[in-house]
Amino acid sequence: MILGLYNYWIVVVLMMVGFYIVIAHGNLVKKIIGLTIFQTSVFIFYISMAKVDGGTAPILAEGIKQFSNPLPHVLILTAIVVGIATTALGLALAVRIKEAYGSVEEEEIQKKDNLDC
Amino acid sequence: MKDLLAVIMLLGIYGLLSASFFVVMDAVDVAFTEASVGAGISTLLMLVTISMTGRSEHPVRHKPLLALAVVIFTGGLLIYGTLDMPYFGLAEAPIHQHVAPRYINDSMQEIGVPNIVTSVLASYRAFDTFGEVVVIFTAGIGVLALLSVARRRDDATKIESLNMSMHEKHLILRIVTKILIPFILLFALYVQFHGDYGPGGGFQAGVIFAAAIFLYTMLFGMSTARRVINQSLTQLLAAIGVLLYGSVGVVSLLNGKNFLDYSVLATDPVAGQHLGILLIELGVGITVASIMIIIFFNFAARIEDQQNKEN
Amino acid sequence: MNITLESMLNLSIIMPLLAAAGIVTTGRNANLREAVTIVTSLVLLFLVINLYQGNQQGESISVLWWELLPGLQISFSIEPLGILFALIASFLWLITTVYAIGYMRSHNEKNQTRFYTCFAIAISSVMGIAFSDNLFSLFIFYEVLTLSTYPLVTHSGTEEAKKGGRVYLGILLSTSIVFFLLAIISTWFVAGTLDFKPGGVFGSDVNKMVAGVILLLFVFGIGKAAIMPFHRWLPAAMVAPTPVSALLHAVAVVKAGVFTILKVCTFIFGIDLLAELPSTQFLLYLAGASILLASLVAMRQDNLKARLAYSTVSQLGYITMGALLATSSGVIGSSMHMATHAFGKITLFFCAGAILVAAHKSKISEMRGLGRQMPITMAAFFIASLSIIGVPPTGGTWSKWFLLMGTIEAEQLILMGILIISSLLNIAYLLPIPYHAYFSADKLSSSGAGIKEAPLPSLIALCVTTVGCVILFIYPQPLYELAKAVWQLGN
Amino acid sequence: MLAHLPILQVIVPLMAAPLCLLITRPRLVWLFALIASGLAFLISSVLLQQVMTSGTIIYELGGWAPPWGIEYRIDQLNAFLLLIISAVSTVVLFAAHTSISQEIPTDRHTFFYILYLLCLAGMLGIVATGDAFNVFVFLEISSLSAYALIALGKDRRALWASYQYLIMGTIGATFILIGIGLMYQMTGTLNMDDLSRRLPEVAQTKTVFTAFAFVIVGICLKLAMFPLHLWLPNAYAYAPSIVTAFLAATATKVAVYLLIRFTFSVFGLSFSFTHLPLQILFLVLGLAGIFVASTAAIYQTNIKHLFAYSSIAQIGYMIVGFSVSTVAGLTATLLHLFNHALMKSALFLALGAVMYRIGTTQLNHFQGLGHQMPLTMAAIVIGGLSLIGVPLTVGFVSKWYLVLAVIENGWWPVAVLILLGSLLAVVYVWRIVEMAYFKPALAGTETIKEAPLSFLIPIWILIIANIYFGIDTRLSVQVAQAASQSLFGVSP
Repeated sequence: MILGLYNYWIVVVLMMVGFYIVIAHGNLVKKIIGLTIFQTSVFIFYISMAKVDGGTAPILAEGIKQFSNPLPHVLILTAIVVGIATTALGLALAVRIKEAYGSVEEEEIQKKDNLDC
Repeated sequence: MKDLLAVIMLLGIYGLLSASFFVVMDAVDVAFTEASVGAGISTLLMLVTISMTGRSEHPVRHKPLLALAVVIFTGGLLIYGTLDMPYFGLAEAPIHQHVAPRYINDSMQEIGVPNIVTSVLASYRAFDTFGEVVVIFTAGIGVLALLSVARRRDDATKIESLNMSMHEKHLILRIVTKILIPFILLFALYVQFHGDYGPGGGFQAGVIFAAAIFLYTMLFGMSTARRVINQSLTQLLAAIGVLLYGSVGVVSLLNGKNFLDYSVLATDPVAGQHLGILLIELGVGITVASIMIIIFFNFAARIEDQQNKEN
Repeated sequence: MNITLESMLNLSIIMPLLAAAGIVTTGRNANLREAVTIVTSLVLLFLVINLYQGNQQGESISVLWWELLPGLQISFSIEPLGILFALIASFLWLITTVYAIGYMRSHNEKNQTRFYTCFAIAISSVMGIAFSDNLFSLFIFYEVLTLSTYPLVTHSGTEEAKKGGRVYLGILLSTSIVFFLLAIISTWFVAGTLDFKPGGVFGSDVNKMVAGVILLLFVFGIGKAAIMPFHRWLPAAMVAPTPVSALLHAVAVVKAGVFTILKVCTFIFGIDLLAELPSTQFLLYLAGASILLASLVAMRQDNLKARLAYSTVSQLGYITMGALLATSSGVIGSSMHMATHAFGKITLFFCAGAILVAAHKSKISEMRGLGRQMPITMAAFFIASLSIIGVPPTGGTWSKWFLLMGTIEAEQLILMGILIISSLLNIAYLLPIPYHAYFSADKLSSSGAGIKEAPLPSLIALCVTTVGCVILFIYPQPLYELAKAVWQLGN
Repeated sequence: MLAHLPILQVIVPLMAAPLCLLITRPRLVWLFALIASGLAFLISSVLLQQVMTSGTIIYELGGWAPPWGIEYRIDQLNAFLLLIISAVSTVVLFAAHTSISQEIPTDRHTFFYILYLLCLAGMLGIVATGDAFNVFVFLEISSLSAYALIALGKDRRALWASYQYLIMGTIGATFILIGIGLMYQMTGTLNMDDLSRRLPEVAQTKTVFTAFAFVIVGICLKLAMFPLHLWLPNAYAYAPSIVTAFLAATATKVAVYLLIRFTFSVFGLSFSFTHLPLQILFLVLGLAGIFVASTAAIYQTNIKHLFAYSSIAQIGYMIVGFSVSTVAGLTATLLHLFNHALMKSALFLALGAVMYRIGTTQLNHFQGLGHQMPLTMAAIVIGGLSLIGVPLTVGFVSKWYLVLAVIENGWWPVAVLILLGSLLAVVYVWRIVEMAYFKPALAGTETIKEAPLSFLIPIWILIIANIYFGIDTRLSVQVAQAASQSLFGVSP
């Protein structure tokens, strides 16, 4: 039981670390870092699902019968790309916000906005 | 940890670690990608970003108890959810029973590509991959829309001088790089076209290719790099990559088959599949490379722009 | 000219809309604009009279416009109550237009085009209400009426007018959306239809409790009937120009309210069911309370229009009560009261307007001795008051009489008492005005020297309606016939 | 080609986007985008036609049979959605060229249209696909482009709003990804149809429960369902007017679609509503959303904010209808989905016209606009009446169905609450009316003219649609009913 699932539990912990950084931290770049960690942990989670004991990488070759499940790999390849795309856009936004507000700290930005209106 | 630089470095290491973990988990392609993206691109982008937004984070004032509660709850739910999951590595788990077997058993006959991941990625679920390319394209356009700066001719000289100083500094690096870059590019091409036999494929290739350009840019400065890489040309290439992918699908449409059904591309369906995969992987490669370059260039151009504003 | 009654029915609703369009286009030229209005009102009256005759000859006239949702049609048909309402409205529209021309001009109001346009739209929706064949179409026109009269209420555009408009729209829209609509939907849900059927749509097996609740929803939902808790909009609406108060808030809008209640009582619930419902009693007393309280409040108003408004509230109470009494005389009485009160009250408002225009007075206390300058107006005022109070030689007598009979038939002696007391109150708050105008010792201050009668059109208008009051007394037969027909349909 | 319509529906705008880069003149790009979107609209209407006559259409991408390949599965529900999205996008796009000429620097125009098309294609993709993971991919396409579009707003707050949206959206998407992963783990498939067949066997497991929870929460984040709505008001308020009009009418609708699709089709009615307290939860949240958001709307000084909050409230209505979980309730939800798309696109487009003329949508700048921009303000008034739910507008139709559905379940208090909710709408709409018609125009604004035709035409197309579909309800009601019946497995 414990051995059967420990792997997933570690992943969950990782995810939550990332998730925590996203929602708890005020620095915009740090939020995005958290997001990356969060997503990467999800990737690990998927990949763990794909593993088969005694299986090998899903590349057909002579004399290998047992392969790991290729489908999650494919999904995660896509997901990674989506991840980097999001990161890039988020960082671009952070840069622009820095230029517009002179800060990338949530509180200061909120303060400045409240002054506006 | 308030120093973002350190955080980002750790993040890079985390990426690298997870990549190696993927290798252990037999997910070589994913590992390859994660290594190039998680440890490479995203770290690089973040470094560029903090060079503009500042590398130190303010201490969090408000007590993040709510956040903690949310996180603990979510985590608890997930743990709870895992309880009924089939054990790790269990061959009898439904995911190994239902859909995947066909990929493993029949992909050779149906597509004729040893790397199952590639055949699934590029044929069975080719539309997802098309979507993936579009996502990257979207991100590229988004960054352009956000960051692109109208370049002013007059300050070209200023940058020149800036680069000069740079050149003096990193003499060794420059030479080493000059030697390295061709090999990197070559490797990129290898990854590109070898994707269906071993790990790799359009995406990884594109990233590696872009990486070479980054290296060059970082050492020889933007303006030098601009002489090599024409902005509008890269944008064009990005579009062309997507279009190449799409048009492969359209061709199969015109031949009366469904979208992205490669079997019509050649007389022998399997050969058609093979050809189709090559083409779309090429499309992926082109788009990814050019988008990565676009993103990086626009970030870098922003820095340059700010420096000019300062002096 | 031989056009079918059906097409007449259509026309009677469409005509005013066309007129509205015409008014907008001819807005530049005042005379042309008002000519359009007058002509339309004449045609409309002609159409309605034709329909009336058609109905008398026992022809069943009905048209279907459109089916909005399955089972929810916009359709119209002729029945006595509707025709009665339509007659009153169309006739008085004509008169009011004549009056308005005099009033608006001598008062030189702005945006008169908007005024006449909205007026026409309002009339068209009144026609729609009068002829609706089912609750759904009635509801639609009910809302249109509310929205189209809003600009009239806020006509002057002053801060005060805006406040008035807020109250007006607020109460009418919210009651109609929350209660009325809910009542309709529940009716649809319980009875499966919204058509007005003689004798009601609810089967005899309907749950009395539910039906009772639905009745409550209706009576509160129909805010235009100005039953006590939801009457505030009526005084608020008095910021409008007098012709508006006269036609819409003494006749069209408020009558649309009580008309709807009558219609619902007779054609949705049916007299028999109504008598059995638990909530009827409560509502009867509510109506009674609203009659008394409104009269009392009216006594304390110094602003003439406000006083008249509250008097309207109490008079509407009569009609609602009559409808809920669920006895022959009750229904007949309230149907007739719709007409008689209409004539009486519109006359009073005309007079109020005339005084405002000619003597620039709106406070009752300032009207002492005004009778010498404005004898005709004051005479009219006097007669109309009699009609409201319900003493010969005015039409009010009959309706009051039938209402009283109704209370007796229903063995509601308390309500009878209320009626009598309120009549006394009417005397107390109406008659002093003409009395002081004629016989008050202290002359009007010198300022009043130059005061003459109101402009001729207005004067004509108010005389006509006064005569109307008297005629209704001398020759109430047709009115009675219609009222009786309503009762017969009711069960 | 007719057989390939399902895929053409998505790839026409999708391929059009990169092609825009090859065109140089912004005006041409606009025309090109307009044509592409128009084509999508045509396709969707034909598709709806086909589906209504001959039932569900299945399209196997790459010729691989599901569950191994990805399939497009068009039934009444998504055909309806496809029509709504592409129609709104086309009409809104019509005004784009004029509108962004003031709100976005010229060198960004091409990018704007590309992102717009990508966003459109993404949404169409989400709706059309029958594959759970494919949903995620296209969700990201539409979201990323939406973030960028919002960030193009003039006000610097647009950036901040976009960033917040990005964080929220990405969390939502990741939750959905986790949910899909768990589902996949228990069933081994990603195809929705296949899932719906294989989930019941494992329905009792904790894992599937968790999967459900994550998917739903993820969607609700995208849906801006109260209390997860915080990102929406600023995003709508500071985005370029065109973007607001487009997103307000479509983005949340797509999320509602996903919610319906996952609860009814994938997990199945019995699982979603009998095992879990979903019904009461959604009912309460929906009602709370209606009241909190409407009340907030009343206190806004920026009309874009005002209508943004009203959008959240309207979502509340849809959620209530959804929580009824009967054919009638779902019909009401779908009707409101359609009707609200009409109202909000019209209203925000009208605001765009105001923005174009006076450069702001602050309430106090609306003084006297009733006389300076009569047609635009008339449009806003009619749209407002439709929001309130006055008869002869679409708003009335959906409200009628919703209340009826609620009463059928015997939830009388809820019916009252729904109607009370529309009173709040009266209040916030009337604040605008009074400001526009009863306040004298501000000094120095005498020069303000009526909006240009390129605005008026699309605005009035939408307003007339508001009235037309409020009177001739056959199409909308018929389709909505057919869709909800098919979801409940009831034969029409």
